[in-house]
Amino acid sequence: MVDQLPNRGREAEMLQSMGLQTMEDLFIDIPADVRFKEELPLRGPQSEEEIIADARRLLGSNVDMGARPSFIGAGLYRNYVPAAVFQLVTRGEFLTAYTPYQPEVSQGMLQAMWEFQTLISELVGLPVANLSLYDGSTAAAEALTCAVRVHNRKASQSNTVYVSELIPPDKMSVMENYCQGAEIIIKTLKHNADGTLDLGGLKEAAGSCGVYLEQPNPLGILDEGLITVKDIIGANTALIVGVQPVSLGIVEAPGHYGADIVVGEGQPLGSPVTGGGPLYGIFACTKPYLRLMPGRIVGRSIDVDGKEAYCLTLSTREQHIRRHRATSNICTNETLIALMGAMHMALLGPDGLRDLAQRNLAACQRTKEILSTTKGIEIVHTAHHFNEFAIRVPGSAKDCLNYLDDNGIIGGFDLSTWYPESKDQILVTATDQTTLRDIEVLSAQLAMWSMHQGVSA
Amino acid sequence: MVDQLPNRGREAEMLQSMGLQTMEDLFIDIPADVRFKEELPLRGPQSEEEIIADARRLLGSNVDMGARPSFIGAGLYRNYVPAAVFQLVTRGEFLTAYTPYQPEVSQGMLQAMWEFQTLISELVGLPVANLSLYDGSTAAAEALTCAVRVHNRKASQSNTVYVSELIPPDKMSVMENYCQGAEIIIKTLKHNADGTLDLGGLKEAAGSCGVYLEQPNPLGILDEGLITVKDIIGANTALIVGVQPVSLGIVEAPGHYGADIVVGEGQPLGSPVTGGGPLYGIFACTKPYLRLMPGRIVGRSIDVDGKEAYCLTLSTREQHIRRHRATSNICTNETLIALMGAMHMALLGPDGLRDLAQRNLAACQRTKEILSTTKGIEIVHTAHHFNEFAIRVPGSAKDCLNYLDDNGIIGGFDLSTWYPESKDQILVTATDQTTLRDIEVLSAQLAMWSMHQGVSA
Amino acid sequence: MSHLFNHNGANDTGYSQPPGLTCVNEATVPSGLVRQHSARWPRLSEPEMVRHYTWLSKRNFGIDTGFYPLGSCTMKHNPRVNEVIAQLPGIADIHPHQPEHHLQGLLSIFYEMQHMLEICAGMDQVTLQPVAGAQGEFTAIRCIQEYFRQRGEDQRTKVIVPDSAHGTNPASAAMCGFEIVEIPSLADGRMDLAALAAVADETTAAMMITNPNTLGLFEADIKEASQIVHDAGGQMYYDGANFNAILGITSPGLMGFDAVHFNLHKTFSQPHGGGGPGSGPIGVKAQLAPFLPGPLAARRSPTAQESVTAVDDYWYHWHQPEHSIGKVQQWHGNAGAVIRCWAYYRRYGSGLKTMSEHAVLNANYLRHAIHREAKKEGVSHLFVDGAETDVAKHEFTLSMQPAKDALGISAMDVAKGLLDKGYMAPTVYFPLVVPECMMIEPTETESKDTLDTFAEQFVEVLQTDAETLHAAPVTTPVRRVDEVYAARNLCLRHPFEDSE
Amino acid sequence: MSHLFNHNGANDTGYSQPPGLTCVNEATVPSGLVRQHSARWPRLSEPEMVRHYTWLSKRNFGIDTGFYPLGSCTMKHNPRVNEVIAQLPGIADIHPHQPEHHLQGLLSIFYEMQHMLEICAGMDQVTLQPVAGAQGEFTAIRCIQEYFRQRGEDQRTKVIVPDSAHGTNPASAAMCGFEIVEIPSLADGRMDLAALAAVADETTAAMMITNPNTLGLFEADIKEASQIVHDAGGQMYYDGANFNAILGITSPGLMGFDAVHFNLHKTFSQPHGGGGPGSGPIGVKAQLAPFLPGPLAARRSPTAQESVTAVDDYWYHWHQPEHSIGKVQQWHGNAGAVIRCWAYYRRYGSGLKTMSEHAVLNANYLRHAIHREAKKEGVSHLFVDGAETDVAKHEFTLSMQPAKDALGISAMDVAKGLLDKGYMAPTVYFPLVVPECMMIEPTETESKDTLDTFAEQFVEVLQTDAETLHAAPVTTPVRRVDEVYAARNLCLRHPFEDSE
Ligand SMILES: Cc1ncc(COP(=O)(O)O)c(C=O)c1O
Ligand SMILES: Cc1ncc(COP(=O)(O)O)c(C=O)c1O
Repeated sequence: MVDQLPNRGREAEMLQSMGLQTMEDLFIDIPADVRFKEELPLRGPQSEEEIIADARRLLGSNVDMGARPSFIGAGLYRNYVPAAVFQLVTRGEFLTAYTPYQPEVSQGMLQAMWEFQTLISELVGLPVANLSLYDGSTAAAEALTCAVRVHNRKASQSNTVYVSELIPPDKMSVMENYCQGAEIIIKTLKHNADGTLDLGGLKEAAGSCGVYLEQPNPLGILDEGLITVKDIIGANTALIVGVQPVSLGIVEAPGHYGADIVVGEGQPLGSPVTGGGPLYGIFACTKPYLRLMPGRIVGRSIDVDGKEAYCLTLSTREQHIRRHRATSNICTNETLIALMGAMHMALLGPDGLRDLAQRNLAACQRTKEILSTTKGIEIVHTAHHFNEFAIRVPGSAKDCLNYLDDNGIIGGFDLSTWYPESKDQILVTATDQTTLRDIEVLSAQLAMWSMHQGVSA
Repeated sequence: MVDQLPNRGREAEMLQSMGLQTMEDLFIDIPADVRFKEELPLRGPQSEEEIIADARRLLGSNVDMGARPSFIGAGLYRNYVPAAVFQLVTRGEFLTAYTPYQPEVSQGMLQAMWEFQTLISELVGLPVANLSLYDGSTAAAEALTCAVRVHNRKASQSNTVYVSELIPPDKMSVMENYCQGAEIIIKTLKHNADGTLDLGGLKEAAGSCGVYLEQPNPLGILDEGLITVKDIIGANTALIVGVQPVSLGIVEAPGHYGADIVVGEGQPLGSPVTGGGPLYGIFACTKPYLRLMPGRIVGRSIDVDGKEAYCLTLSTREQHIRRHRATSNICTNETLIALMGAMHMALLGPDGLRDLAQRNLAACQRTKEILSTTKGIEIVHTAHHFNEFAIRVPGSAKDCLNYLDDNGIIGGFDLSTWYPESKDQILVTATDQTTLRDIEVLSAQLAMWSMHQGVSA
Repeated sequence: MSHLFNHNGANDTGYSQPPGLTCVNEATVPSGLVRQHSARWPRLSEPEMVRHYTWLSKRNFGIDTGFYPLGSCTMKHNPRVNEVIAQLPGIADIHPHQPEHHLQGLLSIFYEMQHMLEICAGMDQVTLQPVAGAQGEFTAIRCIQEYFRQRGEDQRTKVIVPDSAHGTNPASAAMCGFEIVEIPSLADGRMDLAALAAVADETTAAMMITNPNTLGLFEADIKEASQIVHDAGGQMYYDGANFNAILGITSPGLMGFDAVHFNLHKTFSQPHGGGGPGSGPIGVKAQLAPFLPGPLAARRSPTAQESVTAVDDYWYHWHQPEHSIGKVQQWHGNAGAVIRCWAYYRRYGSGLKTMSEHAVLNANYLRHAIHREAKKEGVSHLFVDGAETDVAKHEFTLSMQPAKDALGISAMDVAKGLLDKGYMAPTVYFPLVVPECMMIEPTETESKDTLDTFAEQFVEVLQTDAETLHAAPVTTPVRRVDEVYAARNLCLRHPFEDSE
Repeated sequence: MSHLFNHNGANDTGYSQPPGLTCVNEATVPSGLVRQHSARWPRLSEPEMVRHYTWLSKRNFGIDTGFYPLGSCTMKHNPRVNEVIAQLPGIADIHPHQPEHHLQGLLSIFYEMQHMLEICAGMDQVTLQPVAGAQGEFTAIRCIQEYFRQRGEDQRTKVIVPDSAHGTNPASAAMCGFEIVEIPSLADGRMDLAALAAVADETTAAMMITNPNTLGLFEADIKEASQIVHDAGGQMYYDGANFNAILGITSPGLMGFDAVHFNLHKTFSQPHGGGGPGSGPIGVKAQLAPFLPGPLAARRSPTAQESVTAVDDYWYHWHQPEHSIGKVQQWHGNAGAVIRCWAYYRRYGSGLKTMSEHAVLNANYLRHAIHREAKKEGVSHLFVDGAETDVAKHEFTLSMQPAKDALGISAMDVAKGLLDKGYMAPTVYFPLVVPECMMIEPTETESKDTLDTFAEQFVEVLQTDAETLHAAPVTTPVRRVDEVYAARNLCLRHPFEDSE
């Protein structure tokens, strides 16, 4: 640890120049009765080498998705991130900076985030985007409270929002935690048996503050019905659409079919899954929401010489100015991960994004084709899927996944975790990393599983 | 490959602006009879992802020294290189620069190399160092030709140099290739049975142009006799000492016992073994050799405002000015690896280097202690070793190493590769990465080997 | 200037993808959902992309660039080993929904971090789920809220914060639905116990405070404050942003707190380039533990079968607290950040106290050096300490009000002057209770030389004439940025319209 | 300024090491060899070290920083995937003396690279051992020397080089012991066949030449030249530094060469920051193959036992050429560089031709754009092409002699003016045959926009008054560096004496 403390060995000299004798003298203001009496009961310091060795051993015991055929997604997706992204984001000037409070020496990050805002804005088809929230779930949650702030006064169903019943419970829980303080009532929207939104039931939501839906939805379905939602709920109810950003390479941007706010988990663009974080939350909206939206925003401005310059703007919404009346409590956000997203987007360009989306779609489609002919396996929804879809297996999903795991396959996500009634359903995800061999191995083992379960050819 | 070519898709536009029609028009000056008729018979282009997958598969089939107990060294040594070194050396400004022909925009690398020269100069105890040669072997070879250039006029044995008989044949071969053009005769110096230099025989070398010895010598021995060599050979014969730089944390710098030139393989300071390259050759000397030495040198100067500035200097020795009369043909050298060396040295500081040397020495000593009590194993030389030493095994070294390999151990280096008569000797190397467990495993398997060879307890 | 959106090569992409899978029936999007116009993203080749972001980085100041004394932000050196560890196999490609036996390494690191933080904070249970300090605050206040709801104390609708508190404190409590009661500080910058006693009552859910406080002063009365709040039936919340001053010396637990958040990205050096990512674990006393968001990392002896994949003598598993408030992030928090901070912790281990000692040593030394240099140059009258104290903790405040009054030099002018000297400026105008405040936090990773030079340069800035300072900075990539213009002429994205 | 040797912390080290092994008898150095005074190295903590080298890097120009049109150096973008591959397991910790079955991956990559280079060069056998272009030259000339020795043609003591040759050509041949015969170029910059014919005789061992030549011109008469040399019994050596112009279009083999070196660090993008590392494989025709340095990578069908560790259908092994000259580097060459270049090759594969086409397209376009802009601004009279030609290849030369004569502006002045515009300057004063030469090589990885802007800026420099240009650069970290002062007041290391 000595190597991290430049003044080790200089303590006496420094203390003396202040007229102090010992390190203790620096802590005379801390009463004895709140002092630790002994050294912290923790392990001893380690050198870099020892730490790396331990990390290698511990992390090495985790099972990498890349080390075996893997079909788990359910909100986080392993797309390839080009080498240049990692190498640039770890440049010290980016890595070791903080919030650009002094714009004159932070133009690099500010411009990069302004460009990020533009990239996201173009991606989702809305004029305004902030420079990231914590993740997809908090972005969705903050969209709900934002919608209530904007629409509550005119809403016939005040303090009320509607959320798709398919939303995973973990995400719902985040929404509930974020909504409860403002006493927002969250009602759910039903879906048809084919996995699409029940547009009939949707009428109920008109007059509320907002509606939250996802495209593709949590079952991986591209639901054409969403393009009619805004017409049904009307101008005074916010249409909030949660997206998987990669899909927007080929799927219409929600801003183009009436979304007022678009949120999403940014991770599939630019970042690995990383055990579930750090991620970055996308948040974009139309102009009327601008002054009540959460998060930091960069504006293009000029310096005293009239030269193009960037700075944080609209800070009066934020906690450091507005304190308890702020539009959100967010301070530290996910800029560095958003920067990775920006770099990935910049590298891809529009055609690259389309290719990436197409690769995901094709991999999913191919998986569906093969599993649809796999003994005992049923594709649950006849629908257009983007990169994941539900299958029904003989026996329980849990047992089937365990069986696959025993055979070296991460088979997907047990849908009963989300929907307790779906005991025999697995959400199978394909990405750009899915190979034909992976699919064939999955299919073969699912066939074996079916056989074990007594399904005959 | 498209992603590497910014003007893909703009060919027509660019050609047109030049009044050309097709790419072919750019090659009208190449006669048809020297043209390829067909596409190169090579595999198709691959994407980054595919290349990484292939590299992972191919390189993954190599056996990493770190993945098993490993006692191979013999000139290249696996010391730990701190994380900061890799992350800083890959900064684009360093990584993608070339020789600093324009000093005004290359101050960073120039200063870093000037600092490198200082670090090396201090390390070896000589006033001048260049900013690297290709590797330890070419540095040694160029030291010989340099010594001849400097001393030939006054030498009684003109065109003659003396080299320790222990020098590995691969290194000797490099020396011979570099020396033959100047018609230099290389004679060898004998060693005593205990592995130290035969100081009596050395007298013969007085009057020659130079003497090349290593400390520690190729058998890992720290040979105290070397401190008397300069007295024996006299002022008009260059004493050239090859060093393992890490040893100089605790071993006297050759400049302090009369060396005129110090060379060495820089790799153990700052760089991994990397299959044997890239490495960097250390070359340092006293002032009289300065103007006839090989390689680039940075000098501290001033700019037109009198501000401290750095630039390449003494270029009149070099090929781009002196052409066929240059002191060396070297152009592209190993600056980036030398930079890693400088970074490692800067991080270590004098105490860190001492610790690192001590760790190597202690690991070697511990290995010796344990092997000296291992059944059937004999330590060949009763001597002070730095980080490697020779053992004698029952049967042949080759078979023994194969046996160890079958048991997951890289047991060392078969000394008969260098010294055909040493059929039963293995050079065993320990470094800072050697663990007690490694040594115990080696000892246990050597004991087993001895047993198989009929050595009884 | 390099403009991303000016790159419009005819080239397809800066990342050529492999062909990918083909399918029998061409994969399609429902016709009504086919994207009509592709995003107007730029088209760059890899060489252009690398150069653009390299260029941007060169216009950005980080700790690696120079001294970054941003108060309240603990901008310490980020050890490079952290990045090596984050790139080892077993983290980037780990999915939080993988089964426990796939995640033993991750779980054991989580467990170790929870345990370490519990010890450092003197708390009974830590969760690593919150992804930033503010989210930690929100999470802990939510737990407190549910705790009181369960006890039937619904009347506790208020949260007390000192006026010097960071903005996230009131914002987080308000987001939970609490009313904020702000209490003023004493003239010496410390907490006013009487004011606290006056407002603490049966409507008090919690008090939120940081110690050392935002002025860098240790609140010696903290146990009394805790007593007052506890007597009123409320809970004490510790804002851990200033943990760097006290690790191994004291703990919120010893001071009487019930809940605390950490800013791992500050205290434990997770690089949070440009504003994040962070990690904001919280620790709580036993009464609040059942309400924590789940899951937590837990361990027990392994079964025979489990011991095959166990990383050490334990079997690690997820554990759901009984009355959990649910989740605040959809997964397990910022696992990648936690692992870097684990590496950082391991470097110090039981020696974390040394780290804090050096943080405090450096802060006091710098404060002293600035006064010393100012006296030498005769400009001591241009500033006063933000608070009277013999020893500061890890940071200190200076009020530039005298300079403002005497010469018209504001804290912001001084800040901009420091940019011209090659420094990041200290935090300015926070805390709000100190007029023309500069808040200076050097951290333990700055050398004495750096501190001495900064003190000299700081004083040199004070000796600069007002006009020059108003015009500062002049050596930066751009000069003083017009923030009013930015707000009046909102330009939040590239105006494609103009450029077409 | 950040000075490494001013860092003299009391701190022990910037890298704290683990305790290490202890031994029963304390490990010692012989008493006469114990180091008496430790090296006066600086003492930096990790934070200080990181900041120092970050600071230095910011004072350095690389391709990532901007356009780097350094003629003859092929400063193309270094794809970032190369660095990823070099960091994969299986390369850093590989020892060249490990047994073959530990190195199947390395050997197979070596084999693939040898094979690819053989095809590109039209040669029969390639070795990857030389670690730079100059060493490749030396190695090939050594092989030629031994070839003739073996044939008893010891009288072949001369090597012919054109006067435009790179300095390494004569230097390498001289190092082998050959006498250098320099032949002048024609007025148009091309090789003088008559001059060649006049000198080629039974004393000729080889001719060394590059094609396209150092002026960027393709020598259309190259087969005739080969014929002349071969008729005289000599060997033809191809300097491959300019390979970037011809990959997949023509080859030294087709032109009649017997030996060739590659500069992989140029053509195949091995990053060679600050001057190296490089990789300088050579390829030779069958008659020279037995003399190559060993070992070479070879392959055959695996035995049953071998197939266990084989990476594909082959077993790879080292192979020693029959009459090998021995070694020029102690190990197998710069394996780490070869692997990066392998990654680069794989990106293009059979499409390498496209790469060369774009290199030539860019060079011609830039040449054209400079003339176009110069004409527009009326400064065409200030420079002339270094050689007359309709199409250049991957680079071209301009002579600034007219500017020098008319205005006193030298090539160096223009170069320094370009630094002020944010560019690396082209190569100046090489080749020596062009007066006031600027040698410009844009490479294929620069965009049309970059080329257009450079052309404009180049012409803007030409329009700058001489006085201003003499004073250039003014925007760089230091201004014009006094190289004479450096040579007269040699300061080649930190003068500790002064600072103590
Ligand atoms: C005193 C204090 N409290 C709380 C916070 C909020 O932490 P975070 O930014 O991690 O959300 C900060 C950080 O800026 C702080 O300085
Ligand atoms: C034409 C030419 N030949 C030979 C060389 C020597 O190559 P290297 O620098 O790799 O030794 C160079 C490189 O600078 C060159 O430009």
